[in-house]
Amino acid sequence: GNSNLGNSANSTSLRTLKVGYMPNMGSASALVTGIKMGYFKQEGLNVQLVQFSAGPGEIAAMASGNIDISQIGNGAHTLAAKGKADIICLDDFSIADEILGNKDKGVNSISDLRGKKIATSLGSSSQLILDLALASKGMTEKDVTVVNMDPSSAVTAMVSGNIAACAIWSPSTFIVKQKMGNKIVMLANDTTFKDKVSFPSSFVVTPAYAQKHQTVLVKFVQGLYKAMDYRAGHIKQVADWVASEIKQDPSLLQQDAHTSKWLTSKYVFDAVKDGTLKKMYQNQEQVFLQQGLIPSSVNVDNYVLYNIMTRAYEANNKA
Amino acid sequence: MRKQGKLTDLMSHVPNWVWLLISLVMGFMVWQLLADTPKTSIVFASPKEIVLAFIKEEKLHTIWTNIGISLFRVLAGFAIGFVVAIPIAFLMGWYKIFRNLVEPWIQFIRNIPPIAYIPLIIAGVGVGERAKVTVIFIATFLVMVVSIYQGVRNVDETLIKAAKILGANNRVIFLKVVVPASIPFILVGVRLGLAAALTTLVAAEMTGASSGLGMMVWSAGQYFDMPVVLLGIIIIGIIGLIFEEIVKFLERRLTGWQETHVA
Amino acid sequence: MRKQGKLTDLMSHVPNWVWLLISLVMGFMVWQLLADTPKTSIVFASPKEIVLAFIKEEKLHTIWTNIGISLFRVLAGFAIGFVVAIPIAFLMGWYKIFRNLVEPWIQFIRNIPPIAYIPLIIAGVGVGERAKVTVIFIATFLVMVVSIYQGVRNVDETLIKAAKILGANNRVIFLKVVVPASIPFILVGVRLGLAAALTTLVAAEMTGASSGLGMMVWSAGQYFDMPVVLLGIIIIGIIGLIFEEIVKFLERRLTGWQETHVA
Amino acid sequence: MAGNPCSMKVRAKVKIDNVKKVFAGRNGETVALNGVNFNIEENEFICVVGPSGCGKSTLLNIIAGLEEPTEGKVYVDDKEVKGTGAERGVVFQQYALFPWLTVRKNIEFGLKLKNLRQDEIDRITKRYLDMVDLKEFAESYPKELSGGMKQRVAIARAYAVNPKVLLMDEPFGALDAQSRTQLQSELLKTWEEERKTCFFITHDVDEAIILAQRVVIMSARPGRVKEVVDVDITYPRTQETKMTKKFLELKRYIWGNVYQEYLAVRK
Amino acid sequence: MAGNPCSMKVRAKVKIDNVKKVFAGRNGETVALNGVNFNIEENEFICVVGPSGCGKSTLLNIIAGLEEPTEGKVYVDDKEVKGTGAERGVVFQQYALFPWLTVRKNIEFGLKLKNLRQDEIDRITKRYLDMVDLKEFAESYPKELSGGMKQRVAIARAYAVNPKVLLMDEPFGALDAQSRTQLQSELLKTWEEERKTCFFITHDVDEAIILAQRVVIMSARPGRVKEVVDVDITYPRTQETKMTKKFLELKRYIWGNVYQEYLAVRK
Ligand SMILES: Nc1ncnc2c1ncn2[C@@H]1O[C@H](COP(=O)(O)OP(=O)(O)OP(=O)(O)O)[C@@H](O)[C@H]1O
Ligand SMILES: Nc1ncnc2c1ncn2[C@@H]1O[C@H](COP(=O)(O)OP(=O)(O)OP(=O)(O)O)[C@@H](O)[C@H]1O
Ligand SMILES: [Mg+2]
Ligand SMILES: [Mg+2]
Repeated sequence: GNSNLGNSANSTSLRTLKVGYMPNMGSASALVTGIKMGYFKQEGLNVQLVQFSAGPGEIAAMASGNIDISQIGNGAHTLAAKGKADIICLDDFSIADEILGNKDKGVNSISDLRGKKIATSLGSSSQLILDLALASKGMTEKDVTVVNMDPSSAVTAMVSGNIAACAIWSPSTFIVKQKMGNKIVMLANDTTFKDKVSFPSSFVVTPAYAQKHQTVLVKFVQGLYKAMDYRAGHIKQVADWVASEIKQDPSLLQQDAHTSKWLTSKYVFDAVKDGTLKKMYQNQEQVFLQQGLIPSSVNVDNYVLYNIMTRAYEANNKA
Repeated sequence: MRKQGKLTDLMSHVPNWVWLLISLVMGFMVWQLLADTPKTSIVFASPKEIVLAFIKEEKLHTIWTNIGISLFRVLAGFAIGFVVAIPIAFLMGWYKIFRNLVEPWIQFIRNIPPIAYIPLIIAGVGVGERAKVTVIFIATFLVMVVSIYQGVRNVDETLIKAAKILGANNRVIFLKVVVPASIPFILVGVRLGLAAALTTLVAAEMTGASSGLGMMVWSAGQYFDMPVVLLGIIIIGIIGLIFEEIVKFLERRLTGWQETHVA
Repeated sequence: MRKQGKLTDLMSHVPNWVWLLISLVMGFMVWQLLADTPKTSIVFASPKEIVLAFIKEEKLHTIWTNIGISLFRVLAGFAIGFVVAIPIAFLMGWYKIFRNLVEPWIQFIRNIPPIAYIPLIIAGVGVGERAKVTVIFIATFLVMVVSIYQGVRNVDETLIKAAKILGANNRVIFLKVVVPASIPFILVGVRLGLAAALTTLVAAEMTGASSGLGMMVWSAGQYFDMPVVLLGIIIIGIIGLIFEEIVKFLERRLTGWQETHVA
Repeated sequence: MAGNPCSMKVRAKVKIDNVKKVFAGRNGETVALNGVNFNIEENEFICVVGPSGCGKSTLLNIIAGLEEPTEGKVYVDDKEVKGTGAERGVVFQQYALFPWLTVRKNIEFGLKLKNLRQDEIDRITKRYLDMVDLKEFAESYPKELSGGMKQRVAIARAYAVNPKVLLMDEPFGALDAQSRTQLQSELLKTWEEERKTCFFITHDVDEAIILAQRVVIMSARPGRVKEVVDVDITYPRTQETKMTKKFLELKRYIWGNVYQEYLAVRK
Repeated sequence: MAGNPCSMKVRAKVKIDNVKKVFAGRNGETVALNGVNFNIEENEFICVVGPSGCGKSTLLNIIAGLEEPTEGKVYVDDKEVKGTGAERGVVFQQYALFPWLTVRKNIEFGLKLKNLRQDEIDRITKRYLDMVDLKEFAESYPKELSGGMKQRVAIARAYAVNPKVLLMDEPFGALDAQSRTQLQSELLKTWEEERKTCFFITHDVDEAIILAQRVVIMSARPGRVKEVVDVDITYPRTQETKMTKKFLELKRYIWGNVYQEYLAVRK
């Protein structure tokens, strides 16, 4: 019966949903596409975007009821594992993180990192990749000097030769490559370790909200699915839309378009059905546990709302 | 002015704006130098690039909107901070109990990086304009209350006695004696308060803004768009200079009575 | 102390530490309340969680290292800022030419968010300890120079005259008259300078730190590890309170001569 | 008008009851006053003389309610003094002008607090500006005045609010001999008309005798009342009174008395 | 010792040459001094009297080098005055003590700048603490002193550095009659011994005559020199001198003269 409602929605008043996001392709693309293409309207939803520059603010806004739904990156999934948020849909996988070395400083391979000064943003997925890369050559952070920096600061530090390598993410990675050209060697990125970790970004709500607004959330995910499917085929166009939404140079976002693995609704549905989704979130939780970010292991079924993802897919494909 | 040698005597007759000009020219020269030095050129866009960034048509309108909205946030936060700081500082100076209860918290909070309490503000007042104004309010209030409180404590006891003798109650003493006598400290508070408002702008606009100068600087920084970052910094700096001129104007009006040794 | 009613008279005999205690208890209650309210509990870890975060063995050692290194950065940056601010403020107050050349830049720079000039610092002084100390130095210097300059301008002309008559040269006038006469303003500068040092700590430790409180708060924030974030904030706040006690102690020693109406 | 004080029902306007004042400084305590007892009768003009640092200003501050006695009490109209009151006006030894107000605004300060009509305020201000000869400087700030001019503003400001009891701390100290004479006459005339209770500190024995009904001689620190001398010279008094035999006798007596105190200070 | 001034080679120590001073206030200009001309001879003691606000303090500030004349010049030892100089000491009308220094430290301030040995400093400080009777208060801060005590500290501070020319602005204004007499005698004695050039502002005609070789009478604003009266009373002078016929004559003459000025101010 969902489709009826969806089709008639443009005539009646729309239900407003406020969604928090951050101004980059990975976070904004599906939402912006859904709005541009009218997919949310079709489901009777008026999605309003609220921009945040950092995750903590987004989560606080959601918890206090100022926004309904958040699009979150890898780090914020700790909250889900702590029972403070429920995942309603997987959006994409980030492949933005890279470890870049400066050949002039004698870094040509991962082994060369020993004893070198490496900038990363502590607590980021890039740091995780760095740790994995070091581990692959039998090192830990103790064998190098890891210094904390914002990716944009790391650009300056690389270019001015203050550090030998950095583990950062886009768009700063592009800028380093662009400024330093063939001095730079890419040592590892997210895909290098994709069997060990993946960095999903997801849509989450508070558990209380999930309880109360099941049907609305299903409709939201329906719109989202359509947007994801469109995005998968029109990434260049989507990048331009995002650029105008966040008032940024479109060429930068075109580069950003290659920093995520864009998923389709079918992929998500299949992943739910065959258990890969569960496995992926379990892997993520294991990493959190190893890092001491969550006190104990919890069942991911407690915070991943498979039924919303399946119901939405079924509703879309019935019509 | 102090008595000085011949040369300095001559120089002191050069009008102020000439010095400002010299100062500006020197600044431009340093800037161009930084933009030409390989080591720093990466962060220092040249003046030309910035002008280009400014006149890029599509941005022109955005920039004015950004300036407008940020100015509103800064002024609103500052104004509330000022209006609250004055009576709080007074009560702290006047009533020991109030001071004992309030002071530790003011001292505690004023050391916390704004960036750290942003989630709390969002949880408390949401993500609308109120959140941004609140962040700026807190930052400016804390700076102003510290300096105005020192001013209140420093008021010459005899003047308060004189006012009491003439029949002034606490309200009158506060408004007609403590406030005017604390003007120099209030001016320090206002200056630093305005500076705090502007330096907190980036943090304030991290509470879910999609426009504003702080946001502009921050997101351009994410994409290493240095001309826009510097453009934003220069605009913020110029706003600061304009504020300073206003403060100076008020200062001249308010402290004409003062015996000072500076010209 | 002002004359007050019976009740307040009675209350003014309660020793200071009792008020501090009451103030603390009130603070704890508000905190526990926030931790228990669903709306805010997500950002407010309960006191218990924080204590747990603190005593987690593996962290214990790290925390002390973090405190140590951050304290060093804060104190070094502040000390340099102080030592530089005093003569600069004096020269600004004394020599018009110097003021005209320097003032616009101080006013310009003091409005720039620290986070915005971090790339510049990295380009200029690299990623070592010097970078962190420099960020804190800039922040504290700007705050202190503004308030000390106001103090220098405010020195009673007659006292300078008296010193001159007794044979003092500019150096003596500065050290023996201007500095002691500006103590209240210097205290405002020191208070706000220390606060600026602590609030800039996070920004300073973004210039490539591998330890420190600011870094700890920031990286815990990346993972919403709120107990650690709050723990960091509380430690920074407590450091601030300790600084304040030191400043108060100095204040009592330095301003015993002053006629003030506050007990 | 210049009635004999004995014909009036005399009652204590101000009662100073065993007042002691100790200041706790960094270098031990200073006993400024000890066991001070005397009354100021209604409508009486009392002058206080005594060596520098003997506690005159301290006593005045206590009567004004600006300082609390360490021991003892002060009553005004049989009510214990607790803080300041509009019925007691003060001219401070060190002027205490508001530096951010012009001469006119300084004088108006107290008047504005009495909710008078503006034309009333203007009239009173004008009158006292005239009295102290500062019409031309009405719009000047204190920093633009000479020492004597500042003191005259302080006098005008205290007079303007018309308190019932006037407490004056060496009000004519910084004045040239002529302004001083002029203001003495002014004060005498006003007092003879209004019989305002006055407590007047001076270091000029002539001034004390010409003004006062009784002169209180204070002893060196710790300040006590050494002697109270009745000045039985009838009003109206003028500057010529200073030449009378009575006056000169009193002068010699008081001077000698104070001089002993002074020698006591010198040890 | 008490030689006749005529027997010495007299030369102008301080030459005041057509000095004019205009203050630009918010409410127009005030002409404080206009066409002031006179010399202070070497070793001479000059007293200045004149109505309040006539420019006495302004003139003193100009001689001290603390203010610049709008027109005209001042020479000390034939050198034009440009700024302050260690040879000219000043006692300010409003004390100008350093509030953050104790009485002792205030007095030592100028001595320390002269690179004296500490025991020398101690000796001098003790001497002047004694002179002004403040031994007991050596470690007190100015806020803990009475008005007269503050003034005595200011006097001791100026004396201690032993300048060649002493400029004093109503230095005894806040003192009780006894301290005043004592310090007058002290000053007279020192002057008779050392013949330090003195420029002394007072509003007490008696004081002017007992101290000065010449009394400068200034006219009402704008201040001019109205008359310079020679005081031909030989030294040593004592308090008894005040009873001599010569003294009383001079007193009447100067008083009358100043009184005219005073009436001029009153219009
Ligand atoms: N705030 C204070 N702290 C400590 N001692 C004080 C304070 N105020 C006054 N005193 C002391 O109390 C004594 C009396 O001072 P007071 O000002 O009453 O003297 P006074 O009689 O008015 O003298 P003068 O004629 O010089 O003005 C002095 O010895 C002084 O040192
Ligand atoms: N800073 C100033 N600005 C403007 N006017 C001033 C200033 N200082 C003094 N005057 C004016 O100059 C005149 C002379 O002042 P001065 O202080 O020299 O008088 P004085 O003779 O010392 O008087 P007194 O005996 O009252 O101390 C006064 O009319 C005063 O108003
Ligand atoms: Mg006194
Ligand atoms: Mg004078």
